[in-house]
Amino acid sequence: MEAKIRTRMGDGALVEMTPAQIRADLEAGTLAAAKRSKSAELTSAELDHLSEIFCSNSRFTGVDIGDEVVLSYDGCGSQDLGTRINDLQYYEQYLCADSLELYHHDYSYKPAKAVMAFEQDVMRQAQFVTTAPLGYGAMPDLGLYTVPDGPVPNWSQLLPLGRIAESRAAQEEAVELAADDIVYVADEMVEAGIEFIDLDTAGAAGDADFLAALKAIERIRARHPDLGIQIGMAGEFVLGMHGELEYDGVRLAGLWPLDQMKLAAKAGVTIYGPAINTNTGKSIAWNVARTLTIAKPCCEAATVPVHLNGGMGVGGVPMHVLPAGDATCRASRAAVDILRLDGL
Amino acid sequence: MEPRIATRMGDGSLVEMTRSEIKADLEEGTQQSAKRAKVDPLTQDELDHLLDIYASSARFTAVDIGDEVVMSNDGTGTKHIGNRVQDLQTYEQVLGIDIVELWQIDYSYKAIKTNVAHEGQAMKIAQMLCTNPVQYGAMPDLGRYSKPDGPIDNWSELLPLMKVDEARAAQIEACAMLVEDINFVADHMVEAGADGIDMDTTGAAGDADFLAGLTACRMLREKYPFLGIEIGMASEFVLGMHGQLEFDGERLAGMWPKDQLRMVQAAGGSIYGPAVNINTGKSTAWNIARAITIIKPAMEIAEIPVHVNVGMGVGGVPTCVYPPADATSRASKAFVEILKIDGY
Amino acid sequence: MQITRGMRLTEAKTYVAGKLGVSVLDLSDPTVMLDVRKELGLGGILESGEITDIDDPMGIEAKFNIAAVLDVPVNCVERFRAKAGRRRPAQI
Amino acid sequence: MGTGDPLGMEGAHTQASGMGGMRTAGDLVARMQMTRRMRLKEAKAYVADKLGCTPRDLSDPSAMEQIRIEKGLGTLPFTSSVRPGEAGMIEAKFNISQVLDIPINSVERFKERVGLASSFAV
Repeated sequence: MEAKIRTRMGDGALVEMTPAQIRADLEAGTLAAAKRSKSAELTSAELDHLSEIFCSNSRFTGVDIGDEVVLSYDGCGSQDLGTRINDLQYYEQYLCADSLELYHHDYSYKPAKAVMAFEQDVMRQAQFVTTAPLGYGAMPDLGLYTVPDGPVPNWSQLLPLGRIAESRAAQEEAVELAADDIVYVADEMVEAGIEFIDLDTAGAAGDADFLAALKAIERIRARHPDLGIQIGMAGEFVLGMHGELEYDGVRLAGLWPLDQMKLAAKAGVTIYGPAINTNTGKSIAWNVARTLTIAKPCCEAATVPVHLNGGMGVGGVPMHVLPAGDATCRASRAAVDILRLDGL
Repeated sequence: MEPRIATRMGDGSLVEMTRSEIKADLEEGTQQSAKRAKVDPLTQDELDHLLDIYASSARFTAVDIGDEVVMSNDGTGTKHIGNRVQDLQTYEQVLGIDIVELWQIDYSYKAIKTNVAHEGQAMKIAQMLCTNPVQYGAMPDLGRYSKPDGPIDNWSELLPLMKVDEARAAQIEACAMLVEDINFVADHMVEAGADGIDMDTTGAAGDADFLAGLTACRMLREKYPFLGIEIGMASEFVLGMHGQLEFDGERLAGMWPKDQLRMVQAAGGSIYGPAVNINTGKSTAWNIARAITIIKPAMEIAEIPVHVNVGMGVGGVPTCVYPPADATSRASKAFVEILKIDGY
Repeated sequence: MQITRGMRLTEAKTYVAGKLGVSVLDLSDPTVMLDVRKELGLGGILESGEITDIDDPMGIEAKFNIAAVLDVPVNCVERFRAKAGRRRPAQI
Repeated sequence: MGTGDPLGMEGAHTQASGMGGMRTAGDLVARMQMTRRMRLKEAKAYVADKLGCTPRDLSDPSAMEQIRIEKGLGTLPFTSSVRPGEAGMIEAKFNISQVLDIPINSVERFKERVGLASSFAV
């Protein structure tokens, strides 16, 4: 009888699978992803390497000595213990993060704008007591500009009514409001000493959300040539909530990581973070194979550093608030080994 | 020649006045406000007592031993040193405040709604560590619901265009949303262990803002018989931005403290906080006579505790960020001794 | 169980698993333990009320429940009972 | 109270006319205002009666220190009077709730979460 390996499902549940089953899942995962994102499947040698990583009962695994990458953290700390500055200190000194990010608990640029004077003061203090690169992050979060939270008509209500033109106009209006807010926060934070700005979960509300981020990045780059600008995506595929929006002549709806990266680099980012979602009904072997297949073309063509999103529910990490370390370390190692990533 | 006494103007600047000049300012302050608020001027005894307090060169003054009142503190702490729970502990243990208040930097219920899980967690930790009553506070802040911050047409833009009906409809719509948000936040805070809810600077946007505070207060009282509900006003006079709004059949626009208090009592409030603004061009003696004259009718009918607003720029305390203790302590003593108030 | 009862690891794991109604393997599985701890009120990671809800016990509240579930005295819980119950000890 | 720097605002008011929080019985009187909507005089009389002292003792730190220790109502945990055996923080609120005969929300929630019987219908 074939040995049983303890491994996990995408929802974090511990299951037992045989090495043959794991190998089959890896093959099915890369095939599904290649078909869906129209990219090449992983090679046989790559699948062999993934099999080695996943067909093990070891509680922990890691990359080879010398292959370590840079780890950036969006939103450092839970803000429950001590102060936000303490959070940054713990991340720097205990977790040994390579870069740090201060954030307002209401993690969007719109609410952050309302408290900027206070955020600047905290940033100034934090800069005095930390050594690692320290930035400020939030989400573009286009939805906040719609009724009932904001002034713009709600396209999620207009679309089901077939009011397409109005829904598109609303999204275009929200793009400008969001870009203004992001640029405002970046300007104020540069004054307070940040080393980079992070636009996290970009594209969460679709193509207009991504466009707001790109437009903001372009303006920030023009004003601050040396500022680090990091973008992290919300999902693997830009949803066509508007459908016709373009940046630099490229239609945004339907873009996969390779083209997302090209536009982000064009707009002026210094770090691009693709996000590939986890399927909770499949094993983590399946999910990792899928993630790597989708991210690979982007990593091969990258002109800027790529930090793959490896948080809960993305990058092959289980969709569970307490992601099991055995699963996270496998996803981490697999991505670094196969993709030659710049960071996570 | 009559000796000159060091005293303060409403903007905090130190000036010298003779006892006769201070006496004249007290008389003018009470006469002017009695006329404006259509109430009785202060009696000669009361004016004599105020003259004793104000015509003194002492750096500090205080009530008699045994006459102390309760200190509630809206927006406890500066948030710049340590964390928010430390702020509450410091105010409880170092400053001797009787009721401390947890708050977030964007001090309005709408902003808190999106961040309520984090606020609840902080309240729970604060309740574990504090002995004092800990309430949660923010402003109703009706303006937040109008464009460009919120979804509703901006009545301040409609009114100059003489679109009165539209402006009124917009305020009513905003009022309903605000009541819902106050309830949402309060429900969560009560679940987290809050001793009370503070609606601070109520009426800032006029009668609709006040109506929202009263309506939410009544709903909370029905749900939570034990809950402390404090309503602190934005100013002495409810502005008729709508003009026709009523609570229990009474028109809110144009209400002075006595009627404001009747409404708060009817709505089930635990503590009412009148606010009388400072005239920076007049002396603190003039200002205290005015504030006491305006609040006095409320004190005569009060059935619930009254905590007079005595922060920067209200209640006889100069409009300056470093309120001089000579002026603060005189205002403190004057209200307690003349009006027999219940707290600050 | 190691601290209070001096149990060796295997014995301690078996005891705790028995009290919680789970397998020994589950004890080191965060995916399973999140639900178990929530259900029994044994506390957990806060993450601003997003993982552990404000309704879930935290800190010393959780330790009250841990003492009950594991059937061991927890010193600070016992002291809390004594200090908070000085008016009517029977209540606590 | 209101806006202003802590020394000029809260510091000045607490010295000029404040009851003194848990240094005295300010927090207890405040609870009667919040929970029972009592005015100052009535709230002071109620608390004094429950504590078996005079209303004037309520703002006298010397009198109140003894009473708070005796009844486990919480004291300031610094200076030479550090007493780990004394009730403090939420422990003290359990006792305050009993002594004043009022429900305290956080205490009731605590009891709920650890399965203790409540003395009040909240």
